[in-house]
Amino acid sequence: MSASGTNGAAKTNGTAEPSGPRVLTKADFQSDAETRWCPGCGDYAVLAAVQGFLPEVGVPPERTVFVSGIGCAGRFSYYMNTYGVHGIHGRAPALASGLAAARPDLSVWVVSGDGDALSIGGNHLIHALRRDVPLKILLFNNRIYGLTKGQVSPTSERGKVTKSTPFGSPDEPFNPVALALGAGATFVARTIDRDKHHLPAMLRAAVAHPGAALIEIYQNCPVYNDGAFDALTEKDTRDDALVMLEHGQPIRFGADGKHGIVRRADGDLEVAEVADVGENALLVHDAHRTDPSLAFALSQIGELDGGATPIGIFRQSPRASDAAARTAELSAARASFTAADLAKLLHGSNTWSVGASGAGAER
Amino acid sequence: MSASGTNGAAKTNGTAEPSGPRVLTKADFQSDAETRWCPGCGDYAVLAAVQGFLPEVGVPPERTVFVSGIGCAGRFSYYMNTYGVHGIHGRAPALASGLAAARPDLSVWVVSGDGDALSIGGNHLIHALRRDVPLKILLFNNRIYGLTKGQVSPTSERGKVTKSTPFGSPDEPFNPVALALGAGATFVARTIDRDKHHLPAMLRAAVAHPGAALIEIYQNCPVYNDGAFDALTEKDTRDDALVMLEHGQPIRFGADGKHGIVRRADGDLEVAEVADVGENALLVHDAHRTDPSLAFALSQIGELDGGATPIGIFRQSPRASDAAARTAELSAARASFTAADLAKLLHGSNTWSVGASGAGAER
Amino acid sequence: MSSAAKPIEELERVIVRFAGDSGDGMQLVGGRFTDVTAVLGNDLATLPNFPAEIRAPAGTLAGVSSFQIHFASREILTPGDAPNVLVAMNPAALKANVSALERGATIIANEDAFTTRNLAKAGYETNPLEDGSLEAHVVRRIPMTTLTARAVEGMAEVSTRDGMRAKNMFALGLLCWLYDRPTAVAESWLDKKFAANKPALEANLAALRAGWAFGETTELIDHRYTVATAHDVAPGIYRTVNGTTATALGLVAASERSGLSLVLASYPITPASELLHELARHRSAGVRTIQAEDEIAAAGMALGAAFGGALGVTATSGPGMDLKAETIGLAVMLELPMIVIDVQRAGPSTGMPTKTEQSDLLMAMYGRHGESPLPIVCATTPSQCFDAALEAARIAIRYRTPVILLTDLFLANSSEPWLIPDVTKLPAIDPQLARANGSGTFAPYARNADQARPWAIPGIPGLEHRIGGIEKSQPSGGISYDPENHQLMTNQRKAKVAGIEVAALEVDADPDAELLVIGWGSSYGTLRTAVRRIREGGGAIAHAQFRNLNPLPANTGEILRAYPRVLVAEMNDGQLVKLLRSEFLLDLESYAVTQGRPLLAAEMEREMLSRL
Amino acid sequence: MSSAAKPIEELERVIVRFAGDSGDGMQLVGGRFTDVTAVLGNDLATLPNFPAEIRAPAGTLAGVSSFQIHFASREILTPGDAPNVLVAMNPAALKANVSALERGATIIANEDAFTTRNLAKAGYETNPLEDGSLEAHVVRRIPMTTLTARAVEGMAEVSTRDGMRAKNMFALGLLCWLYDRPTAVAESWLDKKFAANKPALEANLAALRAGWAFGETTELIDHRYTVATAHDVAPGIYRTVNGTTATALGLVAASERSGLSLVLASYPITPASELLHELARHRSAGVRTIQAEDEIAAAGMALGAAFGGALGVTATSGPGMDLKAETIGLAVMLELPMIVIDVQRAGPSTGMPTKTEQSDLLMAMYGRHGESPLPIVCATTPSQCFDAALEAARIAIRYRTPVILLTDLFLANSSEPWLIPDVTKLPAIDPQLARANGSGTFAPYARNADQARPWAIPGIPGLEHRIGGIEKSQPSGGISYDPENHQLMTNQRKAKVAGIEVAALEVDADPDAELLVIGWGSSYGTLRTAVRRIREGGGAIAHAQFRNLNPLPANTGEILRAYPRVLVAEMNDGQLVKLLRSEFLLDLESYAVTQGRPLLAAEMEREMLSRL
Ligand SMILES: Cc1ncc(C[n+]2csc(CCOP(=O)(O)OP(=O)(O)O)c2C)c(N)n1
Ligand SMILES: Cc1ncc(C[n+]2csc(CCOP(=O)(O)OP(=O)(O)O)c2C)c(N)n1
Ligand code: SF4
Ligand code: SF4
Ligand SMILES: [Mg+2]
Ligand SMILES: [Mg+2]
Repeated sequence: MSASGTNGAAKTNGTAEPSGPRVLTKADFQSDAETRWCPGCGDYAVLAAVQGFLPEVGVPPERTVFVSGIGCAGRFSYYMNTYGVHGIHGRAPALASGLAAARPDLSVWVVSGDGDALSIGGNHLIHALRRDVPLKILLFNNRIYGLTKGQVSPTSERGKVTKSTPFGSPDEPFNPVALALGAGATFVARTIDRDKHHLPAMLRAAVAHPGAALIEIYQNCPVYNDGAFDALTEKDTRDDALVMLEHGQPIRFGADGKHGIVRRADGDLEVAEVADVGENALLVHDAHRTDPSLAFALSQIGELDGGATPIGIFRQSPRASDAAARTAELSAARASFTAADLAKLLHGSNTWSVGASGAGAER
Repeated sequence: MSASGTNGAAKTNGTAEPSGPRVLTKADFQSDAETRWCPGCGDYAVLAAVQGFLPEVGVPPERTVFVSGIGCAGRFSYYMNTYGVHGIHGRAPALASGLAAARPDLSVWVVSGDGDALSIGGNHLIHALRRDVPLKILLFNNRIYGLTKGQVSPTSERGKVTKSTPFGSPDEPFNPVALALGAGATFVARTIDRDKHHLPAMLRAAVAHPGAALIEIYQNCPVYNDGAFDALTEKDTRDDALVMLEHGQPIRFGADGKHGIVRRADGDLEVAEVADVGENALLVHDAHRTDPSLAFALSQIGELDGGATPIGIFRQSPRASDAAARTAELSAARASFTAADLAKLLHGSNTWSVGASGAGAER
Repeated sequence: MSSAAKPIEELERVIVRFAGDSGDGMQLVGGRFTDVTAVLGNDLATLPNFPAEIRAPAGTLAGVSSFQIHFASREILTPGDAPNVLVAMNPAALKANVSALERGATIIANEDAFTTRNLAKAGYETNPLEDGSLEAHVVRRIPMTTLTARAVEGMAEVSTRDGMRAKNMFALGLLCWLYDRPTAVAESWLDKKFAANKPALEANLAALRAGWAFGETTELIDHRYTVATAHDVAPGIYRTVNGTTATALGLVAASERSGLSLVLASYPITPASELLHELARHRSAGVRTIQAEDEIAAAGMALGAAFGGALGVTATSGPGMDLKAETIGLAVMLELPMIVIDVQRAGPSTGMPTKTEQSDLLMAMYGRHGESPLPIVCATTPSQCFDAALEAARIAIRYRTPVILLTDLFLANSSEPWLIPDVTKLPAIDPQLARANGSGTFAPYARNADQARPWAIPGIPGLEHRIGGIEKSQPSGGISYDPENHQLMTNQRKAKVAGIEVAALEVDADPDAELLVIGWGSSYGTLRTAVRRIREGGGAIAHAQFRNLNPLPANTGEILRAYPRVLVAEMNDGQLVKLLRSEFLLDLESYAVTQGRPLLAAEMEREMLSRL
Repeated sequence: MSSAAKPIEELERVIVRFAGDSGDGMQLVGGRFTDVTAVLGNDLATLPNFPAEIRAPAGTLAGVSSFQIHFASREILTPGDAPNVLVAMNPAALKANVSALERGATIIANEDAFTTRNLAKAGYETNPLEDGSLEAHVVRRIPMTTLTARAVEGMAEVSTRDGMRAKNMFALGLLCWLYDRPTAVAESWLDKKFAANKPALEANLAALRAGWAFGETTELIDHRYTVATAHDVAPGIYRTVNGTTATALGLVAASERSGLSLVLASYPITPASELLHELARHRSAGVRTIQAEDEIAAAGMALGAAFGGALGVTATSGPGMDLKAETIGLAVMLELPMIVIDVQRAGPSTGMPTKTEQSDLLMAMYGRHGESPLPIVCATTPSQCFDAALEAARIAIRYRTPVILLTDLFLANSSEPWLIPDVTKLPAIDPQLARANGSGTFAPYARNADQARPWAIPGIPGLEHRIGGIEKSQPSGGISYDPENHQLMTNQRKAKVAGIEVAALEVDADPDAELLVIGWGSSYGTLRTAVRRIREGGGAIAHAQFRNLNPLPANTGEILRAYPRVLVAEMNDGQLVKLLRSEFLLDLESYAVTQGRPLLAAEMEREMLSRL
């Protein structure tokens, strides 16, 4: 059986340079490659959201690059009518970091899955976050290996029965938000594939952030892990399960906002009934703190009690950095580096010359 | 030039099996390989502390294995008269995890440097911590690459001038304690090479912990990063710089305990003067909480204000796990697996037989 | 069910390919048809072909899944080149597979699925069942969907969906009727599978019977075929296995035979993942499987387990092999047993993950820095993977060395009958673990007659030792930068591998053969089939297939030199031929194909003929 | 300083080795002696030898550091085999180096350091200066420590420590006197180095002068030597460079010549780290260096930078090459320019990190899964690393392919004079970046006459495209699992590399030579020297050295076939010879050594002689 597509080929607009101010539309970001995800896959919703959002940023397709890893999520780059690299498993952050270093003028996105980003690629991810490389990283977390047909992932819950763990996974999963915060991430958010309003809001905030921005996207894999996030999306459960974090707002959720998050006397956070504790006791979310401890504490909600899971921006605290200045300096230096400068460099500090006769060494 | 040693050869006690209860001594853990660290290297102190401490555990050298990575710290395994593997750069946790899986009866230690564990080996470290593999991991943090002669490490401070960063490191360092907590580590401690009492205390607690235990050891590299931890060890500064964490105790430090750590109204931790806030306001350390948020918040002290750095056990919260039971079950299964069982397995569920004539298929 | 009155024609061999959408259950039908064929005592070989996408849109070419079975009354060796019958459950299945058919082949099409919409999805502008484009073939249009629906109609608890899904059983029933095979095994399989879901069971059984009944009654098909029990088959108890299962069982057998416990550390990758899945289920044999965080960790874990005295195994495919290289080099230096299984797929880079190839041989030989020789074993047929795994274990344990076992996607997925070996006759593997010697010194790099060093596992007082990747002095194992010692160790590591005892290369030769055809690994069946056809055509030819690639069998040079012409056939760009040319300085010919598919018997027959 | 009355003897060439403890500053002395020798117009070659340990205990064998310089009045090509003079600053230095000396060589020993304690540390039972064990040599015992102390005595601000440390300058002064070289360049170097530390400057200058003065006045040494300016040296401006610096400058030159910016992503590893250090300093040339988290990331960053239109480079040594394999394979598939530098060291595994070897050639050829051919370039001398780097860049950019550049530890650390090229005469490298074509379609895998594809860098509207590691259809670049397409692409990737234009192999042959000696990479100097000696002895011989290893020069076969005997000499177990045998089916002889050291001229002379 054979199949061939045209994913690699560019869809171009016929004209080389746009004339006049260019109005970008969703279509500008849609490649003509046929999408090849399973019917009902959450990846479709994320793709649509990203394509729908990008025109608002104003960076044209030719200055946007999507770098993806291997996995179902990794196919993303083929569907964007931007420049794109579908790399190798786990290495997208490395490829993207090199690209961003060489080309600070581009808008560089990384698309990765939970296996790609957190299993084989874990090291590159935490280092990209530590270095605060200006990448927008979309982590499609379906808590399973999709492309390889259903093995356990580092975000699969303990006890999960998969093809590779027929007697249940023995391991505790990573909490991607906590891991990122532990690595020193300056921007960490979580959202859900299906949420047409929340997802673009997270993208918007990530783009506004000067450094590395990680967005964990809960993504349903109807084939190998269907319904993993149903509690957060289904009408009858989501009110009690979903905690929306909003900077500067008291953290409150549930029907009529009856639950909230409060700080216990010992300092740990917990879910409480507003009726019991009073509105004023509610924790006010502050994503902008330099100290990531509050964000970290919030990341533990949901992990521990299983009941309620926060989405939104956990941390958004730009780090002062001279990276942009360094980069600009290097670009300027390169631009003004001439053959004469090269000659000087080749000569170094210690030369001597040999005359035509071979004699007469001098300094 | 040539050099040859005897590091690999075993020093044996002449007798194959000890008779009667064996009294272990420090000498039992000292190999006769010549130590090859630079004069004054902090690694010597750690080696002495470990060798001095191990007899107390009661696990004899033959059931102890040190697995190390590459780096100055990686040489550690040669100096222990136990079984040992000097692996490849960054992979010690992987080697050790395989060993621990195959041999739950052994006491397996990992020795690694800041580059080995956090740069090239970062992924294996965070996964070993996530999986809570029963390894005792000693992370020698000298904030520099020693063996390769002085490049920046992921724990080097920003702006640091090294051979590979002649204009200063542009990157924020990792906080190993925070990273480990983000990865879900159940035991995380920090200590200092020279502290002859504190270091063994941390080893003791790590050994008592059933899962993965990470001990970050601040280690002086007099050749490439001399004095990195002087503030914490020198008489005139250490009182104000070192915060000793003790479970159940209010966190207090400085001459006459004049400083302490308190929780601010907004929940973040900060250093305060006891005289100003009163003794009762001091935070009481609690390493045993299931929620790692307090430990994480404490890990941020020192990182942010540069003034005071906690050492001690940040987190010690064993995770319920069926790993030991699973392992035991497998060992038992293997022990009772016979040739007859193998034959049954080979037959599977669907066979047919062909008679001598080749005919007569039956089920 | 009794067979009806239509005439039955006896055939020697038949190739059937079931093709449909991924959702149509073609692998399942193929598996059941294999079962009913196996118990009839036919020889057989099968080959599934999965789509590259997880679940491409229904009805598209990308979503087509197929299963081919070749069965015969005499020994056969490949799943066959061109199907005699193609079952096409929808237009895409037809389009993707029709080019494999030769003139006169039969197409059994589910005509219900040839709707305008499905035709468009498959990229047909007109209906091929009607436009005359299939006139080279015998086309049977059968409304399987409708007939299945009718069969389950009125069954109380059967949902329409269950009913619809059962149309694959209709196809199975029809094919069983057509080739005269009782459906009992399939029925009892259904019994087990749907034990908990009676309505589904009923629907499937009804569909199966309806398919059979349709055959008996329809006027579309007027006679049947049968393929007699194979008589040139060795007596014994058989089962079908694919290469994955056989490899897994070989490893478990090695564990039992050696007394070592088996630790498999692996990271999922197509097509090697299945081995992880398979071994993960063998808890009762004490098999420990670990899904590592990546391939580097997997190799490290296997090696760490080996240090601890286990049979450490790691399995992967091409990209994962790249990543394991450094750890394999460490294993070469540590001289510890370890098995690295490379289920080859089409490269380079991500390549074509669902297609087969043999292009990792030179990487297995040379894919590590420095001089780091290691033994390489390959498997020749799905069931021979069992022996190959045992052989890899034998070499690894006896010689204390990492061994690379090369299989490939074709072997992994393809099935054939397997004469189940008598376990008591499998050779025991004595790991000869070092024992405390009481002498006060232990030299971890003292070598025995095989040049192998002692395997001293933790737990034994007196044998404590430290080993690592730095060059070490012999025999103490201490670090050494001495030039002569490095030369000595380099020589010894080389000599150890070169001196491994491997079976002589066997040649299947006609006395007057002038052309020797050489292959390695999974091309065995194809080459033997082609050779047989040449012989049937009166040609004289010789064939040899390598199972050990490093070291090569001792008689290799002698054999190569015995023939005026030697053709080396490979599914790569000519890798073995490079090794053989370098070693023997013979102008060997190469037939090398990189099309992501097994070599075909017809193609090889042509190549051989052209050289006779 | 004027030269004194002692007689001066003229020599053609001299080999001096400075040896001492790591803390004794031997590399510094060696470097300064090189400077003063270079400006005299001698030809020269140097070789530092560092201890494996960072700072082994002072006075031990493991802590010995040495620096050898070979200088001559005619062209020389290697740092020399056996030193004429060994300067031994302590007993360990003597012990570690004495075996390299031939009969009659001079030993200048710092007798102050031959204390009982130091003798014991070095493992001497008796004092070799006194026990007659050195009687084959001319021994000069000089109390350098005392004399240095005396020279700085009374200098107001000079600490005893500074004084003690200056004894290396005493040795330098003495050797400068002995070989009649003015110390001016060394003095001005000290001026600069210690500009901020006057007392240290004064101490060093005093020691330097004391050493010279000692030579003039001592009765121990009664005459001096001189080595005249080399006359067979091309005119021009020279500097000394080691291979690391030359590689770095070659990369910067490629960046300037191509207009691309240079991005080096690397992870430290001995001996490749120095290249990172060196390039990190070239901020003014706009060079971006990144110390990546590991070698995989480093390769990925270089490739990502290449996608962005930079000259992406990554550098490492053996173990790091293993790790980069998968990314290099991706680069083969993406067909993007990228330079991978492998500064080879002795393997396998961690091996002997401070020793040299050429054992990564086969890995460079085959160390990736699948069929993934790529060009390989190697450097032959320290200064030729400049050209090799430019050549790698030329090929990478023109053919859109990763290129592996093989150097080694010996080249990296060894120095020689370099005729600085005229930058305006360096060939320009036109990257021919794709430009917007306005046609509405862009085919990223359309090929030009070189079989290379367009390099379309982000920023250009209309050229947006997606590429990846899955097999892609030509020319659209879309994902393809089509068998014929995979064959086509495999063939094209191969043909592209095979078709790379490389310079013809040059042979330096006597008309009646019957023996051709072949080498590659860093054995150039040794082989040429040995050949020259053979000729001086009246023998006829031919020599060729490969600079391009894949593809091989087009005339390779012709040359190999022109000689009855061909000897391939390598610092490995015979890797190039394997490739050549396979390619040309010639029974080439192999001389292959894995001792972690360069081949020696004397050894090669012997080998050649034995085959004449
Ligand atoms: C080096 C390497 N190892 C393994 C694979 C096989 N592989 C492809 S995708 C994948 C994991 C997919 O899971 P995830 O990252 O969660 O993405 P998803 O498919 O769920 O979107 C694996 C293991 C590979 N392509 N390369
Ligand atoms: C794959 C690989 N990459 C790089 C190296 C070189 N290397 C050896 S040790 C080391 C880092 C040492 O730093 P650290 O881990 O902090 O240990 P330290 O020497 O400071 O104790 C490096 C980069 C190597 N041996 N292997
Ligand atoms: S397997 Fe899951 S994640 Fe992958 S495409 Fe299908 S539904 Fe989506
Ligand atoms: S380089 Fe630093 S860390 Fe390494 S041995 Fe020397 S002092 Fe210790
Ligand atoms: Mg996933
Ligand atoms: Mg360090």
